[in-house]
Amino acid sequence: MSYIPNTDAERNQMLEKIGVHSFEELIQVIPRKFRLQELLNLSPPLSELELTQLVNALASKNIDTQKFISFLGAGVYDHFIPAAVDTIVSRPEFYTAYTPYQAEVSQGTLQYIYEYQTLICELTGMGISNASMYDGATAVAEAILMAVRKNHLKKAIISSAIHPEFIKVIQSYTEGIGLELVFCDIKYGRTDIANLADKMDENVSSVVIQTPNFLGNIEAMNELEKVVHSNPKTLFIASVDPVSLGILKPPSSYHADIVTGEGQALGNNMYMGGPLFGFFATHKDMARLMPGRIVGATVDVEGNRAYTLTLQAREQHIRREKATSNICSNESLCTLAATVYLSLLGKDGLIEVATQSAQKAHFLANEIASIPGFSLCYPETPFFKEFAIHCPVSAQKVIQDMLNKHIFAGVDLKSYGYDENTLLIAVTEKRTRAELENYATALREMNYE
Amino acid sequence: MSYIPNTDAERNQMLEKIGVHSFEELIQVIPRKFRLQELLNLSPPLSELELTQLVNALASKNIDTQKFISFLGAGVYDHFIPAAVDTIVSRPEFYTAYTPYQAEVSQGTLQYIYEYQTLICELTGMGISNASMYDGATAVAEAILMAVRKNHLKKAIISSAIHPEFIKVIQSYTEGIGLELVFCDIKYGRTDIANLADKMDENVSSVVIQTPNFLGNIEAMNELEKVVHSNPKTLFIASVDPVSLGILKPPSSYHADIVTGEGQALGNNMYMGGPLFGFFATHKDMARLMPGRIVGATVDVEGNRAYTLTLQAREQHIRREKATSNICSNESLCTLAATVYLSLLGKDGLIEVATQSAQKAHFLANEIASIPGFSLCYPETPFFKEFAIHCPVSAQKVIQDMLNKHIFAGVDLKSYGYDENTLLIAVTEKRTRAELENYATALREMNYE
Amino acid sequence: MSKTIFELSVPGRKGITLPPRDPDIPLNEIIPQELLREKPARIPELSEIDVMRHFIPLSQKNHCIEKGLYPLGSCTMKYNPKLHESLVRYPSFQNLHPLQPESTLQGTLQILYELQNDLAEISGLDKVSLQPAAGAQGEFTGIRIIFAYHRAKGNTHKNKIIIPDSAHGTNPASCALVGYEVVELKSDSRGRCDLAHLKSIVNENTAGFMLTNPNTLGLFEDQIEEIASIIHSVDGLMYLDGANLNALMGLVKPGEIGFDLMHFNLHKTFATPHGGGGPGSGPVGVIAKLAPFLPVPLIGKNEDGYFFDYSHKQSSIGKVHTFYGNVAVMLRAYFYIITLGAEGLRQVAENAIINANYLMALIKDYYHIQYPDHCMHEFVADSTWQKKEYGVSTLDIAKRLLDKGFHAPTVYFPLIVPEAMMIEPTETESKDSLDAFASAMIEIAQECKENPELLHSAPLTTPVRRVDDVRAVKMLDTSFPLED
Amino acid sequence: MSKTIFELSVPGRKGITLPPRDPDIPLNEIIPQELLREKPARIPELSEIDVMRHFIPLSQKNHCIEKGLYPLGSCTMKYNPKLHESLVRYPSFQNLHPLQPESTLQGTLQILYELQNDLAEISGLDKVSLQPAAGAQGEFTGIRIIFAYHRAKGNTHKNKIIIPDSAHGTNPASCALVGYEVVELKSDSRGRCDLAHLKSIVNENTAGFMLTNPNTLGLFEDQIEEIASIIHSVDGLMYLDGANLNALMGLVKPGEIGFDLMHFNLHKTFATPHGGGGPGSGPVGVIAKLAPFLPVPLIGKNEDGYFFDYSHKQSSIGKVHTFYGNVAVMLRAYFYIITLGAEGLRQVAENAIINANYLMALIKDYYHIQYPDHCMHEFVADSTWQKKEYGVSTLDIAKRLLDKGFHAPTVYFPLIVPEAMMIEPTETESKDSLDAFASAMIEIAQECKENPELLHSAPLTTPVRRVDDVRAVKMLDTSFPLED
Repeated sequence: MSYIPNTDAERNQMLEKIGVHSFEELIQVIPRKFRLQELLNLSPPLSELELTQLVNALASKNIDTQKFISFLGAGVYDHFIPAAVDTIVSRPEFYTAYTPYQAEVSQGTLQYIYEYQTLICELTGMGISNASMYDGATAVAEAILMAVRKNHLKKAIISSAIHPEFIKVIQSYTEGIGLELVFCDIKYGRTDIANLADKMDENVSSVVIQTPNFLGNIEAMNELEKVVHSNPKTLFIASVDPVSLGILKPPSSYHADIVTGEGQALGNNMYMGGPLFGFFATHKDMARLMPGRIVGATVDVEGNRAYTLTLQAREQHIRREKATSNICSNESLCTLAATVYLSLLGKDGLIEVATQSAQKAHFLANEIASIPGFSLCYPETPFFKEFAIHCPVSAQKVIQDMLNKHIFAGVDLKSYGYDENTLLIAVTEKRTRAELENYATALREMNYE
Repeated sequence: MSYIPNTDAERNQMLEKIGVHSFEELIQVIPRKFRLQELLNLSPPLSELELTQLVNALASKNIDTQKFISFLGAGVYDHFIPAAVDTIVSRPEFYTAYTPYQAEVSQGTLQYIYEYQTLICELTGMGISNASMYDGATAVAEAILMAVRKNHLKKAIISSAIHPEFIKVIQSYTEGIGLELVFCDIKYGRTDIANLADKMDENVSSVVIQTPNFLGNIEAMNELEKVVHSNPKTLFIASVDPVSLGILKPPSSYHADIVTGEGQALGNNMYMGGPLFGFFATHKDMARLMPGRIVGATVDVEGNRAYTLTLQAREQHIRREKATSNICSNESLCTLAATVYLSLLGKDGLIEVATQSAQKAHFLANEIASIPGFSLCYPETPFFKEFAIHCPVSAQKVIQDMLNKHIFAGVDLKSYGYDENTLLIAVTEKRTRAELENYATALREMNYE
Repeated sequence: MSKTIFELSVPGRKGITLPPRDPDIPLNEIIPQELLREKPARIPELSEIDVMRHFIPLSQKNHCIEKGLYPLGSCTMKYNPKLHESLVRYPSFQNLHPLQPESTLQGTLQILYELQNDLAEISGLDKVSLQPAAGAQGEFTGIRIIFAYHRAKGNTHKNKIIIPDSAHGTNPASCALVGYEVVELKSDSRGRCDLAHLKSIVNENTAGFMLTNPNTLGLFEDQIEEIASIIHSVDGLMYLDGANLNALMGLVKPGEIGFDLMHFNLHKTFATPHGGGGPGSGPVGVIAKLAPFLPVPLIGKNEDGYFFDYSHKQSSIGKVHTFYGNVAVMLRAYFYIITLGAEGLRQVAENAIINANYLMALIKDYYHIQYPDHCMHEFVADSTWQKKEYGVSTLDIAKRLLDKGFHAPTVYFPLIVPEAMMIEPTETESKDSLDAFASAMIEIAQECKENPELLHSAPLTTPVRRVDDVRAVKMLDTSFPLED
Repeated sequence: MSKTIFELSVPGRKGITLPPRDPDIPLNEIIPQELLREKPARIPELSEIDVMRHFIPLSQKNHCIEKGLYPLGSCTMKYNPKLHESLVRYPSFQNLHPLQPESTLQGTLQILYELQNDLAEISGLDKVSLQPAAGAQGEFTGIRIIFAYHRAKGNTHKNKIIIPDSAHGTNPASCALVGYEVVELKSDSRGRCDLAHLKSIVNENTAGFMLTNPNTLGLFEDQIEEIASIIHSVDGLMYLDGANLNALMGLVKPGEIGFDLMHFNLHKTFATPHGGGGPGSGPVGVIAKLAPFLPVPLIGKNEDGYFFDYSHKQSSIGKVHTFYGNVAVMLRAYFYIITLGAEGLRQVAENAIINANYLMALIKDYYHIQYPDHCMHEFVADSTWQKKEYGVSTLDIAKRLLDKGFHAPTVYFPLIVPEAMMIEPTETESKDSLDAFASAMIEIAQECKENPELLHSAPLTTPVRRVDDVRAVKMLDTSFPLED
């Protein structure tokens, strides 16, 4: 199936109009020795029926989270997604559209981005949101770069409790420009405030804290902020779980300067980790320093409300090497999913998702803590929907044993530099009480002790 | 999830505007003793998440034809359906629309029905098609009734080789009005022409022949027609597989007067047998006798081409007990699927589907006939994509044994009055050569002999 | 306007390719040449992008629930939940053949079994067949059951069914299809059955009575007990046209107020989509003594699981569908019932009734309402004031509503109300939506005064302007003229 | 215009319900009160029908591929096959967590492994990472690899990347993000790199050269061999911006004409949808000596199956995405490649080139074309004639095209052509479609003569008229003002 509509007859008519006798005449400009004489070495073409059969076979080699019960998190979460989200997102009018540069025929896209920006502002309490970043990691990396644009300082302090993969991405994004990265210690599963205070100095451009952090724990943002802003030039960058903002204090309340986060949990499928989307919000007076697209409301020549891409002078297609970022394609359709998702949930629905996730996580944590040999890593530290446990055997063994019971038990933290017996468990509102109890029972019956 | 938008506050405002204090005041007119005092005895309401979980569990109790390889036919066929069909059919603009009575805001529906009617006319060679009937069975039953309206004769001859379920529906539809049904014998798997000639007389309103018939065999329509039209008043009713018309002679070529058939094979999923749709076409001069809706092209007040429901004076909502049928809702969305399907296939595609189905069916028939103990029931009779075999053991046993090999082997014809060793096997273009060979190998390895 | 797919065809284009032929046997070696088509059918040739660029813009020319109110009386155009569309597309539902072994169909069979029971509970009847493919076929099936019942009793003289003059057109048509003579019952000044007239026409030839309740005026037939008693006194059967069941769910059980059988419209009451005119589904419910006549098979349950139950096939009226009816529609109805539960279904009825009364209250000063009692889920206004004063007809008003983004009500029905506009908002419309519709109606009433010409020329903003129906009949252009 | 979702909100409405809380533990017993939000976020409250009635009509205000031609130069707006959308939604793809055991991800891993290999084969490069989430991130990743390569070699003095003046804006922006200084290369009178200028700016500080080929004028850089030789002579690396790979597939392998690394745009070349601005996917391919620097993990294969390969993590630049990039986009690209095969991909390039040249031939008498050679997959026309004679700008012409049902070309780019209109039809447009677009362009050329005022006031028929961008900047209204 080639998806090329033109027939050979049409092709010949077109070549005639062009004034050539063959296609080859059109590419004479390509040096002959560079022109491929043979076909590419790819598998033979498939009809749609054959493709379907092949994909059925391949898909059956995956075991997904509808088949096995999942307690995996670490940045990507198995929240319930109303079917109505895909009804909207799967409309060709949305998904085959281009970036809305021609505002007059892109009001659909522009308006939902404006609505998305409003939702992000409301969740975070910030003054302005952009139209999205690639993911939570690049969002926070770009926040660090933005802070440098603001204060021209050359050091960033990163809490060691943020997502380890975020750290790797931050390193990729900041190494070239020579930014110094300083890491702040963890204590009781949260950023060590005293250690942060020790590391603060006049050269700190920004401090990055994630809450809930990688371990699921809720950071003491109020206290941290006081330390950060002990240097009035230093920007306080928060990376937050948007679902948590249904019940947790908004970043504006603790005076965050830039708020970022991973948005997947808002109505987007996991897809083995992508697409994700990063959200990015800040104070309105820093709008011109922001990376990424921004939609603004305006009017058309008849005075009717209309939307358009605005502040484009910051962007790469105008400003080239002086742009605030190189980002061009972002994750627009994912923000549409988030906008539809939040519209369906509404005020109470988001609270409910956050509340039930927290309730169920705490219920499971209690159950597990009561199993001989198991304990919570940070029993005194508040957490949201995810928590780390200490197992009597390696997390890897627990994961494998639970897999045999058709449960994805959690994330093994060994590769992230934690003790090999540490398991990170995430619980969303989708997990039923029976599933939680089954989890605990299964662990108990392992009789590791 | 109630899908009721109004909140309690709005409900109260509305009751106030109505001028009542409570909902109960609105239904005072219902005698008190008839008003239910208790809730209905139904299972408790489910959230969307719970419904999804329940349906996942129920769906897993089915074994579908993607899991087991299907050779089932008998009126419903497992042809390949391009994904693009559902892209169109799943658009709310099509599936949540009502019957297109208000033409000005229903041109989408009206135009596709007009296109569908054209496709049916072209496939069958007839002059006019309606907008659909419920299924192939009711289409042929209504054809018989239409013949009576035409010639006022009170006897119909039905080939015993038509689908047995069609016969049951014909009986339901004709019993009340006292039509005499006469059944014509089968010989070599086809309608016995001599027997038909014996039964023909001046009172025969119509003769019904299906081709390919229930046994998959292609009827000798040219010869049959001569017998039917030996009475010039008698109408020749054909029920045909639309896919077969990709390669078989159109009913107009053998002077059919009314052409009906089951349309599911044209781009509609099987869904355990419904929705199906019946198509119905006839000579244009009999348009006013037709059952069902018809779309016609016309113009609007500005002279632009437009479509509308036409000849409505035949229909129940205008003509009431004198209507040509009681049909109101038909199977509109199924005809949209058929229209999109045929548009994608095109001229060559339909030929290809028909040809490959026939080729693969004949290949399998040959393979099976070479297995000791197995034989074709009608080795001398031409068939299209379906054929009956004689097994050395009961068809039921073969079906059960093949089920263990994850194959739906075919339809047991015992309950339809055939020998218990008779198995009806259908093959579509979806079956791969490997699947056909596996089928034969599996049968052979049963070693029934 | 859009070109047809035939005008877009280009020889050689393909919207799909199949795998190579394997085996590739020459056709005329397997099918005699004289049976083969000589000239290919002129199916249009388009690429996939051509097909999309045809049908997607075409779809946008339709009104649909997602664009705005669809106040069609008796049609119950409620919102169709999107989750149901997603669930019904599970491969394990879509790809089932009707003749698979029952052991491989247990999920779907369980759903149908439970749906049978739920409909029985909702209706207060004893047994339900899901087989009829639409409401009118449900009526036909029900009347066939009445026929079978009387024949079984030897009541061969019973050849008449009584139907009120306010009834849907399908009712008399369905009776005629079964071979019954229809006797029309008048409505009284309250918009209900005229009891005196009923008594005068009931006799030993009366096979049954077919009633819509609430009736098409949106009024509850409050004399139902007496009506049933009259009909039952001559061994007639009481048939309920279930088109308006939306008003009764959880409030009243038809089986408890005198009805012996009824049909359900799953595509009205139970939120399955109308599909631009189908597929619907019209299950039939009956009291115990009529159960032997239901179509075969029903869905049964025993220790081995769920099965197709043909046990009453000797007494059954037989079949009305090749297989088991419109299963995909039934699945959606089941999802709906199980999502709402008893309290939810009652809320549906309550809110449908409140919405209708609210809307009536909003517009009653602007349009004549012949029966201004509190209504159930719908009411009938009319344009007699506008017609008389300004020469504006219901058709004009209906077309003008299209300009304002709404669908028109059901018009010129019921027949007993001149210039009728039968309005049913359903419970899925919000107060805002009703307010907006009422505003449009009131604006139009004003326009009738100020600019009747505008009304005659409406609609002005729709994809096409007012369509010439007369010409359509005269020309009878029902298929595109293909050329070679 | 449409209200925003915030204006449609009604307190208490719900678009979804969750199961009852179980367990139901008071929140402040599990999370300290002082961490809890005091005032709920003002997420709008709508029912499902409200949400549908908002977003479905909103969608209809967009242009999209299914409505008509999208001739955006360099953006490669080709048709997105519908089957891919259906396959990618299989639950077994959608519901995979990135940290599941590899044994449970074998289907998706196999696809990604094969996609890596297919992209390597198409590009003639040795190794591919799929991780970058978009084209610009692919560029960033590629430039980071150049940086890492030179650092590993101790080439600390190399701090400059050369980029032609016709390049996409992302190129210099990506270099800046890595910390490179950008040196701009002039184009010559043939619209290609000015070799003399190149020689004058290349020196030991040159870390690499970033080229789009075919370039943004749609012209093949036919001096590529000499360019590569100049750059390689100073140990610079040749980077290909793969935005225009659609013109080369199956015709030329970038790795064989001197490029050391490149990025791919799966959402351009491989028919994955643009999504209104993403998600895209920007894999990076490199020659063997650069492979150690690719992001981790790659997808590997051994006797146990497919796995995440971190074996080069010491030399790797690290990560550019939290997990593995935009997997759902990759799946679609794999479906595309495997459906088309080698012959199909070559046909894509051929037809893209033929379509562009045909369109150029149709309009070249009506619009000035600065570089009128045969083009590859796109060409640049301009409105200098219209501007000079009638005062009509490219912007006016672009807006007028919207009135005629087409999207506008990429305008005012490349920067080296005044009043540029960069036109890329792609291979999925049919001759009819190109003819229609050309007719519209020619009509507009006529309108410029006859009625320039019409052009200034265009568009006239779009959902909104010409939008005031200046006001948008001035007001900076970027979120709806919520009230309590």
